[in-house]
Amino acid sequence: MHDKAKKRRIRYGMLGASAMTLLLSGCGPQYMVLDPVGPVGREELHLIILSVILTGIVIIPVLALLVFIVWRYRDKPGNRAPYQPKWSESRVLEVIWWGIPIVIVGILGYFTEKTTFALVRPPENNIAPITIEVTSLDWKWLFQYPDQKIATVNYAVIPTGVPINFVLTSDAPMNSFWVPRLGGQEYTMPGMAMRLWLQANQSGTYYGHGANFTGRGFAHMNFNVIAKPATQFYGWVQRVKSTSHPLTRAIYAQLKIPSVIGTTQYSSIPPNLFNGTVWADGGKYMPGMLPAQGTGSNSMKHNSTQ
Amino acid sequence: MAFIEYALHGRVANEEKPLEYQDPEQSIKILGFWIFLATDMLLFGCLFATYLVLRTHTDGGLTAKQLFDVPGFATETFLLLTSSFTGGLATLAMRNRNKSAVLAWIAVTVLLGLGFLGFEVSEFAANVARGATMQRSAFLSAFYTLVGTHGLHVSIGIGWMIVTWIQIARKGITRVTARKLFVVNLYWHFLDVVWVFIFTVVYLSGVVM
Amino acid sequence: MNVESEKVDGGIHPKHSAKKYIVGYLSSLVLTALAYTFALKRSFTLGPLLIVLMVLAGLQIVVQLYFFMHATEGDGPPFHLGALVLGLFFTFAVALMSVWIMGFPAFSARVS
Amino acid sequence: MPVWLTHFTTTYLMWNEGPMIWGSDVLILLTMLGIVVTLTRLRRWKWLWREWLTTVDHKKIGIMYLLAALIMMFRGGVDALLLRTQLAVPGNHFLSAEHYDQIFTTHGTIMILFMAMPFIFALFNIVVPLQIGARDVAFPYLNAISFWLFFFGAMLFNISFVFGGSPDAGWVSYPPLSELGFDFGPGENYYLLALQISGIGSIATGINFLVTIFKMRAPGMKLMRMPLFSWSVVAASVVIIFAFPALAIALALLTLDRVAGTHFFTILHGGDPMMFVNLFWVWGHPEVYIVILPAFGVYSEVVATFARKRVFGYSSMVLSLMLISVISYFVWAHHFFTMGAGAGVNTFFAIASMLVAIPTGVKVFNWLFTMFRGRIRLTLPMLWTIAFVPCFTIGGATGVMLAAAPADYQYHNSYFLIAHFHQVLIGGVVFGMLAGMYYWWPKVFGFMLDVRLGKIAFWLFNIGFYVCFMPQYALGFMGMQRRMYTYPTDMGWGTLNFISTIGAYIMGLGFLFIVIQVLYSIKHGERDLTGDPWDARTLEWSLPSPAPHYNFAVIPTVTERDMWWELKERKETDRLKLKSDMITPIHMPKNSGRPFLMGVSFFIAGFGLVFEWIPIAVLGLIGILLSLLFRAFEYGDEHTIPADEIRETEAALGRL
Repeated sequence: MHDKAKKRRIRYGMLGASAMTLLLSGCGPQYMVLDPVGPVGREELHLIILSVILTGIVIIPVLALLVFIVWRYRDKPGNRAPYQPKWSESRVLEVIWWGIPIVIVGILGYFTEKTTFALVRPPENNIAPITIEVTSLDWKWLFQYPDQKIATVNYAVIPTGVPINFVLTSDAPMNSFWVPRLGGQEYTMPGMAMRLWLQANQSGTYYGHGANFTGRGFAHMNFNVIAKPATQFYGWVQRVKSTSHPLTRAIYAQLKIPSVIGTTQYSSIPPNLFNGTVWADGGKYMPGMLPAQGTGSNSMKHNSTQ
Repeated sequence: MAFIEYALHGRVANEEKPLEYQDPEQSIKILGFWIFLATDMLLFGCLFATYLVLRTHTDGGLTAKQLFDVPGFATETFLLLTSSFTGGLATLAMRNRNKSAVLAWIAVTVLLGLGFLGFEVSEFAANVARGATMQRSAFLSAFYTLVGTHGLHVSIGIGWMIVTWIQIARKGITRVTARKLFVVNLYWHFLDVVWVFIFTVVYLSGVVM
Repeated sequence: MNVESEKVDGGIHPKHSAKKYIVGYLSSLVLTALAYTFALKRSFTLGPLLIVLMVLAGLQIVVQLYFFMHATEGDGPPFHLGALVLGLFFTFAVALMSVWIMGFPAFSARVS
Repeated sequence: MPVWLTHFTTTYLMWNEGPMIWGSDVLILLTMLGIVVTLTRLRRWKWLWREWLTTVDHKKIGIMYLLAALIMMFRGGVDALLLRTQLAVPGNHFLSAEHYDQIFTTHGTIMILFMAMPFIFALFNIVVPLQIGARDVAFPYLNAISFWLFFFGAMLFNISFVFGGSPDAGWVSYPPLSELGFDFGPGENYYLLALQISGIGSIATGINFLVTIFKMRAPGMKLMRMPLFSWSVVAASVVIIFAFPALAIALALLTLDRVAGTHFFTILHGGDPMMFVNLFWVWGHPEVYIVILPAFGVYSEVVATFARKRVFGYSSMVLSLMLISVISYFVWAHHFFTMGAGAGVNTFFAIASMLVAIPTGVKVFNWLFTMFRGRIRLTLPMLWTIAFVPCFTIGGATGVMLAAAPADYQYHNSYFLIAHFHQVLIGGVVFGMLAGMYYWWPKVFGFMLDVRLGKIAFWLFNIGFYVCFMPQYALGFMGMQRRMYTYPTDMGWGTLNFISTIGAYIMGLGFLFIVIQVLYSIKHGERDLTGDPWDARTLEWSLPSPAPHYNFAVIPTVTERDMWWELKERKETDRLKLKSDMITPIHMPKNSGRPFLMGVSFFIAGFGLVFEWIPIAVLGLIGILLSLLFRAFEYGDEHTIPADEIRETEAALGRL
């Protein structure tokens, strides 16, 4: 009887452990965060796993102790467990449970610091990155490729194995740019141009979505990031250049009007559209934004200052 | 007297202490007010934070340097510092049980406060005449809100002083009116402290930067 | 005992002197004058000047608290001083840390 | 129909918005009508005014807070079920995007500000004066004002649903989404003004209880002899008085933007939307500690009582409360790690956030070791406390995971985050408040709550909780964002969402059982004649249940921690026994109608400002000013209870 219960407990324990491993190793691409395809997401996953293990050091004893104590010291006639109503101090015990969390926080804090600073830098140093300027609009995403001089709406194509320098802003309520399988998100904010390094080492189509609520159409603000080998990527750029219409300021003004639309691409982009937008929406007050980036004839009329 | 004294187990009034603290109920109210001041300090702290962040966001409008008029805010500072002093003299007179001096010093304080407000209003009016309205830029929104909130506090302080004046005139100096006077003066000195930071952080820094 | 109706003016009581107030007033005037002089004459370069101005303002707090607000007096333990110190600490923390956060210290690195 | 009426019904009553609004309109009208008719038929108007609306008695104010909190829990819970119903299956059309947005906004706002806050204030009011041996709080009149400001703030917020439209920019209401350019409706104004009004009340409550505890403890009750619940109130009050001003400023500046045309947080003219986010969380993060700290206090009381054992490590319990309240002030930026303020900022706030886990973890171990070598009775308050430990520990652990800034990039605004904060806020705060409610219920009302119904409620609520929120962690890893009113089929989120919705309904059922339990027990509950039904430890249990109006006929002199328990152990309870000649007349604060009228004035002023109907706003402001003026000239706001009356009361209670 007792033996059986014990066996069952062990079996459940093993089941739990394997479930945990399965969860952490990523049970398929559905669990996007646990199944990263690039170095940034992988680094974040490592931190996630580390934090699970470290917090587990506290959680598991707490749960075990709770079950044990509540069972052993329950108020039942004939319970012969010791009863010491005045026992309420123990220097040794207190040192243990002030100490262990301090050590855990120390370790996790150290790795947090390391990863935080690492993610500010490009994931690979010896490959020239590609810059993509992302603007969140109501309720769509505009991707501009300043070097390739093309633009897309609601999808982006990137080369595999190349660090992507996403520069993020918003020309509408703030949103958050998140492609879970590539890595963590960052806010897109009016008047700011924030940088987010991501990289895909594997071809595929990756789900992305705005993560910060922006109103009625927010639920439909999804986009795909399509990773392709570099050669195919450049082929795609050429195709866009030769088959699409240019993005004009008039079209941009149209895009700014709140609506939910599908995907499009544009063969060219107006000069300084991105920087001008950031500058006019408040970028001029940010350190490091150069006046030349947005002023002059390129700045949009509705954003002019007087 | 009050239920609080009984709650405090009949601790009797202590003649050794300054008048406003002699009665336990009154000293509890004074402590409550001190804590309120700590809260109010945070309120101003947040306004200062906002001002500091938006200080340069002038949107092509007038900047701090162009806007501030040194003799103007120097006069305001002098008036407010002096009123803080005369307010203190009212407390002193209260502790010396000199009712007519109390009334006189409160009146002087109120007049100085009104003078301060007068200068501030005319400063704001002059700014607005130059096109520097609250709606013009984030800097101006933050400036008017910070300085205006202080001005609003001063106005409330003036009204409160008047109400206290009436009560002391009618009731004389009792432990209750002594506490009321002490508390309104705490408020008044606190506003002086806030002003010191306004002229340091807003005006002087604005002029030198 | 009914404090509400009891008048306490007149009678014998220790006489408080105006000395403290006059000292307080004069020191606040001096501190202010110093601040204005330093600022308008640009006695220091900008950074140190701002620090000096803040120190002078800090001294003004002490002057008001000690000479006018009688912060050291009171009934029972000085809970009010605790509240004030904590309040000042949080006030400066909020203001300075907001400036730190909202200054986006990493921003310039990110745009270049 | 005349044009003005059509205009009125469409603009303000929103009659073209469909059956949900019509239903609510009718329901609210019927409820109001029902209340009026019942009160009139029972001739209870005068009673209502005299006994409740004008009361300054902390016990009655506590009861009103409790009632309000439970009603708001119902409202917020209905919101939650509507949200979960919409999300049960992919591509659902149960709610429109607009309604979904409004409902999640009101759900969050109500649960934090109009459910959790009044719930903790209910316990503050009910427990603190009794526990520290005082007859009332330091400022009873101000206490009444606080309640009515909360109440009318909550009313203002709640009428938005049927008059003019609810706010829909989320409970955090980030600009520029909440600015005029993107949000024209009055809903956002409702949010700003209702929170402002109740926030003023909260600050006053914080000051009030700090002074009460500092100044009104019974003789001999040194701070280090104080029960831990009162200590938790100190900690929470400290956080309240230093955090709420930030909310007041954030709301005021956004209100100025919307009403006066300023540019604090707008996109153009130099406004900086992120400054609102910054200010909001300067308040927002301490706010969660404001609501959790009193819950910690409750657990400490409950654990010691039902393990029949001294609290383990009293001093480190106090130290950790204080540490939490100070550190909680330096973690706010972890709500916007992804704002990219820089690696330095993120690292600082990440580590500060993790630091909070240290004192919190210490508390958990101390609770466990309070039970160790005790005798644990599984009463309702204890059940909720035991259930709290695993729930909160896991929630706290996911909190530490979230604090690791780079990992947060992957959790932020996903369902992982949703699951985390519901786990700490439900597993921590709601469990704690319910434990507190069950624990002090007999003290407040004089009767016990039915155990069988309570246990059903407990199990339903707990099982429902895990069924509802565990899948949401997984959904977060699957990349599901918060605040999406619908999601496509091909994401594979359907099954887990459906399970989660089932869990939500089980929790709803659990709440229903709590209501049934209360209603049933009013009639059938066992009366508490001893005043000490739990064989408890602290001073409030030495009083009859419910305590008389003046609490203590004679204020006891405290000689040790847990004095009531120690006296019982040593069979010395006679030391607290009254003798006829010890009783002297007691002065108590007089009732006043002004706090209520002041609340009404605030409501009118707020309502006027919502629609920018300036004459109405001015009318309200005049009302506020008049109440302040009348108060300034008020002398003699106390009345005396003669000694004989006290003797009679005590004799009737069998105490003399």
